[in-house]
Amino acid sequence: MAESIPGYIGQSVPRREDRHLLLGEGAFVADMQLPGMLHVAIARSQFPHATIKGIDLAAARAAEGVELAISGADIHGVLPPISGMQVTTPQGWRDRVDTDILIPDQPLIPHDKMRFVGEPYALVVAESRYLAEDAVELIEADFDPLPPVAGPDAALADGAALLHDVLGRNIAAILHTTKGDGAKALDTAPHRLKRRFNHHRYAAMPMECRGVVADYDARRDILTVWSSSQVVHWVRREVANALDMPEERVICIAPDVGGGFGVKGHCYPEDILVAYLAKRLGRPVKWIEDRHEHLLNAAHSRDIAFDFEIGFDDDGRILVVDTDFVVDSGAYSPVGAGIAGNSVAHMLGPYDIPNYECTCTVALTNRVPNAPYRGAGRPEAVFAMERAVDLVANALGLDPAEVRLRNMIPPEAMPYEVGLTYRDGVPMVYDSGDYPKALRAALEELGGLEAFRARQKQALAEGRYIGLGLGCYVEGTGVGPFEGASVKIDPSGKIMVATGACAQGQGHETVFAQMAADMWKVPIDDVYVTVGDTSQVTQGYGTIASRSTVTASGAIKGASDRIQEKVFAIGAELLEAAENDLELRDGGIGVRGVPELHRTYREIAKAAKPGWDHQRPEGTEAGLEAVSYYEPPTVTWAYASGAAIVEIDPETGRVTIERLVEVHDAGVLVNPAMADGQVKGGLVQGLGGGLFEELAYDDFGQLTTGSLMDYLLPTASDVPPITVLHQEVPSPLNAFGVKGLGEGGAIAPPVVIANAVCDALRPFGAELNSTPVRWGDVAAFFGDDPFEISEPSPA
Amino acid sequence: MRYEAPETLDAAVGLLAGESGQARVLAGGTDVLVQIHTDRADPDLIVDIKKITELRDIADEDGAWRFGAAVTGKEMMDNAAFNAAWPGVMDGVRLIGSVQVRGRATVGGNLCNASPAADSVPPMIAARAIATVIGPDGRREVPVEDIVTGPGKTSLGKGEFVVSFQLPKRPPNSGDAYLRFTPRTEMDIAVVGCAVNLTLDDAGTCTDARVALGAVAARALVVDDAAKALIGTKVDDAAMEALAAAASAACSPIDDKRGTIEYRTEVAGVLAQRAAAIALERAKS
Amino acid sequence: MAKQHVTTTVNGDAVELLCDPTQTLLDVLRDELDMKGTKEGCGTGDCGACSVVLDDVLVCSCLVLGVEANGKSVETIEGMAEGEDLHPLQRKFIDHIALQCGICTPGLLIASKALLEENPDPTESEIRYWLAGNLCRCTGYHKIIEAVQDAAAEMRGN
Amino acid sequence: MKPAPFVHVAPGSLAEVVALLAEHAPDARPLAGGQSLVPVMNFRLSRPSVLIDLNRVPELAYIRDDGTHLTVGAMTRQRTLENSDLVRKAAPLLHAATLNIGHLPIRSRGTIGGSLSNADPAAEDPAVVLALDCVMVLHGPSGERRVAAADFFEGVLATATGPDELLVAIEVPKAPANSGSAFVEIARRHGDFALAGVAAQVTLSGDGPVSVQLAACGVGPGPVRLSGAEAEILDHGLSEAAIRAAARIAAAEVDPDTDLHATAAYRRRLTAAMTRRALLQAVENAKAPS
Amino acid sequence: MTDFRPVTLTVNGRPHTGSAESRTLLADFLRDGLGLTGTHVGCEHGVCGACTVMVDGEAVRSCLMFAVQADGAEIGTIEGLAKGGEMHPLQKLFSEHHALQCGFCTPGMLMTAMDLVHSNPDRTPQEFRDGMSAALCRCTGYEGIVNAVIEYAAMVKAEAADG
Repeated sequence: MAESIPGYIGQSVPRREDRHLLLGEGAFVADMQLPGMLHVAIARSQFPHATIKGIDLAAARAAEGVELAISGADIHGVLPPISGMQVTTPQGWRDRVDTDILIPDQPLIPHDKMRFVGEPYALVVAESRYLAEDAVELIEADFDPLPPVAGPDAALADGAALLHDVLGRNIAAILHTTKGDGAKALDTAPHRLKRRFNHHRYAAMPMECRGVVADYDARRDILTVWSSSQVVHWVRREVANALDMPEERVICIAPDVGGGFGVKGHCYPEDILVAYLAKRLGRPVKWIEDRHEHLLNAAHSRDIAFDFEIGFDDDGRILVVDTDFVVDSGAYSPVGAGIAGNSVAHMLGPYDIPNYECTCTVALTNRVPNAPYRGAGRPEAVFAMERAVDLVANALGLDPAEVRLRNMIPPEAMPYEVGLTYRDGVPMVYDSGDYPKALRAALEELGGLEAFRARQKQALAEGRYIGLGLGCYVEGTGVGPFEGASVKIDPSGKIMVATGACAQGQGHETVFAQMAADMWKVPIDDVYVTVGDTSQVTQGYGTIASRSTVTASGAIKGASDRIQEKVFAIGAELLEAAENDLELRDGGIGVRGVPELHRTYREIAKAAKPGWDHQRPEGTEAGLEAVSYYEPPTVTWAYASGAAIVEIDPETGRVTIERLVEVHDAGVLVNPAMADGQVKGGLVQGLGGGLFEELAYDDFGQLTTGSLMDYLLPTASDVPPITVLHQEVPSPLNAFGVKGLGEGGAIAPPVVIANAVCDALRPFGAELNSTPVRWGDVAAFFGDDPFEISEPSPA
Repeated sequence: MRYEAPETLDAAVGLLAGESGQARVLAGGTDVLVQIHTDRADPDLIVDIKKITELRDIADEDGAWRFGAAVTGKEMMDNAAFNAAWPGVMDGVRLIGSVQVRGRATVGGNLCNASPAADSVPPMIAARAIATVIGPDGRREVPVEDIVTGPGKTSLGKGEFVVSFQLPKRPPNSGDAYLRFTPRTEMDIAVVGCAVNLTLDDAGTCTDARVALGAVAARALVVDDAAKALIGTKVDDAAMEALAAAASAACSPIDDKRGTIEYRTEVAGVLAQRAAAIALERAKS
Repeated sequence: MAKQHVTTTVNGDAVELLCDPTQTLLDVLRDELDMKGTKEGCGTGDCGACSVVLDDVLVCSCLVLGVEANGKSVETIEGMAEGEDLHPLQRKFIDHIALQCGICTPGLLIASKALLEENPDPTESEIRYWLAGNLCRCTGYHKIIEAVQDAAAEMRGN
Repeated sequence: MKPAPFVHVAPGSLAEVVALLAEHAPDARPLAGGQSLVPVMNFRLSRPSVLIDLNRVPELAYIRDDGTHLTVGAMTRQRTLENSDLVRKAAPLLHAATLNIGHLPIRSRGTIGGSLSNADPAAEDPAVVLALDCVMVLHGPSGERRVAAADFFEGVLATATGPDELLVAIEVPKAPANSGSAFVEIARRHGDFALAGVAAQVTLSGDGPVSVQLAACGVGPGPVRLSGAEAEILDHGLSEAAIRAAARIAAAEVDPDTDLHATAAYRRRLTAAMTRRALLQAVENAKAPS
Repeated sequence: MTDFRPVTLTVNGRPHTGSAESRTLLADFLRDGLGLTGTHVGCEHGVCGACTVMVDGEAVRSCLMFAVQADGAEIGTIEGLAKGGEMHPLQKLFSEHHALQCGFCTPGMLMTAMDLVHSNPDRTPQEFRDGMSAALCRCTGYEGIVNAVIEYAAMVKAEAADG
């Protein structure tokens, strides 16, 4: 029977999540119907910056079906704001990085002023969402508009209006870090090149908007909150804190969640407000964020401008990077300086660069708060760095691929000490990988560099413009602080696993079942996995930052190991054998080499039970269950090389991507097919950010992309043929050799496209140093007349 | 199921006559609704007669009392004059169900439910109560003992129901009483019930008597021999012995968990004596 | 089948609802009005757990049709306390530990309240007879009787 | 995003529709396919008090061959036009344009009358009826009124239809012999409204043009008839040079705005590019053996 | 101002009656009124396609239709695709091709694909890709979705050929 149980890690086993989703039996927050449920609609500011003079709720309260209407004044002093310092930074990081962090608190509903268009100023609870929205229209709010702080430049200008008077500045954080001697290196560098790179504002935009349902059971004093969240324990903590309840009496559950990608990765005011309303009204309360609200209120991301100088020698060896960049954090900074910290840490990428000088300012503006989205500071830094590398190549007349290969850290240099500190406070060490191999593989997949250059020349002769773009990056994954897991062996012998990780489509239930099945040597169907339910595991962190496969597997192993000690002790007792003659096999434990000497977990569980008829050896405690919290030593480093070939239509400037390739290393792949799906999904989001998606504000601080008619998500037709190649260099940092891969795909495409377009426009010496790549800008390089291509300007 | 609550007798009669399916009259509902809940009845039409005034009055028509069939037990208990006039009838009414049940239950319903053990029936029989019945063919008057014909069965025709009861004007020195025997003091069904109604002359001799037994036969019985045993006596021990013998002799009870035939027969005699004693006291006072 | 429009008053609040003729007042309270304080114990009027006061008369709500409540007023356990202030009977039930599992408690409280309104100074046996329509399986009644007597005394003001 | 309250009425005949319009105008809106109206109602940007549903008026949904032209009922769904051989043969430009409208599920509901009445400057149908000199048949209290497409569009989301009137049919002249047509557009994504689109129909005699009909969408307050470009072709024929010249003229005669998706200058450039492609394709279709 | 009125329609072959306001969107009626929450709501302005259902045999956006308009109509939703617990071939292909991750867009994708394929299984791969651009997916990058639909179309054609 041993061969009847395969090893599951590395197998593309089918997703156990699929069936109910395909049958329309998914259980998303919006699908919940509880008896007596009330519905919330929220009144949101139309001013980017304004003082509240008065809010009259009388008419709303009198409206049909209205149970309650409240404004910020009604909860001021009742419900605390979300603390700006809810995300702590480790001492080790603050020791090594100069930080000046002052994150403002975020009121659940402000009582004094509005800080962005879309911020709540009142809410209505009614018998239906329709009636609630009717009543919201009856709220009479009187605002005193203040000058909008419409962007970082305005925010940092002298005498700028202050968003948060308590801070005395429009800055949430300033970070400064150095490696080597940047100033000296610049002075002595044979070549210097200076540019401003801008990565525009866009967002995760999951197909399911956010939503919260809460139900307070007064009899049991248990408040259950169902939230479309990636971090149920975080939400539980904030709700318990705000309502002054023990965390154990707040249960937060993320049922099926329709995508997250970071935007659902922190606690929002609505999570707490809906919980509060359910407790206050004694009836279930539901708030479902509609798409307009999502665009106006859910966190935006990216939006970083880099002043970037790079010094290099005649061979294209990069000697120094000196950058000063500003993050537009919007009105608040829900996840602190996390994005900025990532940009700082990932700037140097896969390259061996001796000197680095970096200062980052997180500016507060009258825009939607900026929070991590798939990549979280990496796509921005990678855009700047990878554009700069291409410019270095141009300056020296070298091929961009060649310059990359010359600067990349060779595999023999692994593990490589970067000389910087990660945000977990640990000095950065790239743990494993072969960066040049990944780049070469990408070029090979596209037919080889030389072959392409020949093709490109040929095409140009025919008046066709094709280009090849590259983008290489490294990504710290599996970050701490920890993840929790609970493992139990059920009397039936089944393995019950629960973790603090929350799934939004990654297939956690399948992946963790694969890993637990291998840990226990059982058929995968004997493993039951629960994710996203705080009642199942006391402490958890959640699914953000490409961390769950790494951290949750560590916790599941920790708990399993502890139980297995007992299993061996009891097995030895039952089989009358020495523990070190035993092995886990065939859904139980047996004596090595003696097939008939075997006990199933069901039998072990029976022997382990409390009570007088147990069969435990002396001193072995009853029960087969354990909770473990895995605290990773530090991050493990995934990386990739992305490459694309594009063709440009000179008449329209339209960019057509012929092929997109990504060679990715996430260490050991637990489920290759699902890993492939994660990377491809990320790549298409990266394409969206590079070409279509944009959250645009006008000069008055108004969002001009408030619908999916203007915020353009990529569709099936916009996706080119994509190839993902996996390099599986195991991480030495964890038992399974795994690295994270949730975010990776989204990091490279914007710069890959920009570089490819610039490569195609080489005859014009074109530079595109901002995202998104706009067809109009591309077309402009060909001159004003669509039919007469003007002489290439001397580059 | 359709629910109607007519405010006139004609309307009620019309509704009942007009219903092709099964129709039930709803008075207090303490039996009908239980039958519906327990699927022993599944009427197509329910006619609630409580909104008809004539069924809700209690009136003293110079000594002869008349009360509506839908008057609740509680309403009768609240009527002091009637309690003084017919204490024995009220003995029976007070034993119907619980406070909650008496808040709804009616003597009319108690009678027409046709349970052999209904507590208000023997004293009404002993009191020579006459029921006014109405139906498609108009009104008719029926002695109470002729309404019930057997367990769950009555002599009422289709569309007929009881409107009210009349109790005859009583001569002086009359008294009545009802006793039942149950394992529990309250909320129980009589194993045996006995009502005695008698009248004395100034000398204390019994000039008239009427005895009724419940729960010892398919329906409440009038026991003439028992009455004869009292008439002409001073209701002394000998009369009491004869009374008991006659009462027991009249029994043809069933055997069930509440009591055997022998036991019920025995108890009937004992209860008859005790009820007669109370009635005697009341007649003298 | 056609639902009937019912207008009634529950604990002083006007209530309008559509009611199926087969629904008992108990069903209406629990299922339509979501007032689950009134309990169902037998459905045949034997246990009193569903006791409510209908136009000042103590009844079993399982023996009253919802449609019969039309135009009447209903008092239930939910109307007994004044906000946070418990009714003396409720306080005394707590003081005397007159409840254990609590499912019979709403009916007993409603029945006791009806008793004290009719008879402010009942004897023990009057209380016992009055409450005979309310079954309790946990307490053995003793503490309930004490609680009612104690509450009666307090309500009489001594 | 739930619509404000309104009353939905679904009359069964045109007469009832007109009566209801007269009764409720201007607070009433006719509901055709709803693919443009319902979104703005969900945003509460439009809040009619009465919605007169045209979807149960059979007499408004038909395609009829009237010899010289097709008469298309206003409630004819875009999906019906897409699947109609009659339309493909007799009005190929309308057919080609329809395929560019939204996506299949949108065309399942969307109607030609709704699209024309909505008069979105970027919509395809207005450019088609303008290019083909269609006649718009309006119905009101005072009976029927026939308006030339050129007079029908009055700017962004505005038409000559009175508040108590309804567009009931469109008369689409049949494509002459030796004619060819093409609808080309460029949008940021498949199915989006065009950044610029051009509808073209060219009728040849031999290799020379006897008639050229050009209109653009997405580059003005409404559909724009490219008369200058038409004249250029009629004067100078269909040489590549003449076509490019016509395309440049087209770019000059449109009146685009700058928005998030494209600058005015870029839209002019696209107009030129689309004009050239439309002409080339139309000529090719004209020459193709039909 | 509530003007509730009865709406009678057939969903997945079963007759249903519910009451809806004039303004009740068909999507909300199916989800809240009939408890058929398999149809998802992603944008409420007709762009994302998550709410796509069949109305009288054609895919439409149920967020752009009022329930009262569907009175008397035949509606098809995701709940009607599988027969007796047995997944529809298209559903199986979606699973095999990893055409879903979070699954939120999946019901709309399936209904869009059903109409696209059955209205014309002879479309070219590019036409199927363009056709599927009627619905948005944020997880998968579409590759699996498009491949599943193309394979399903081939299957439908083959069956047609077999008669």
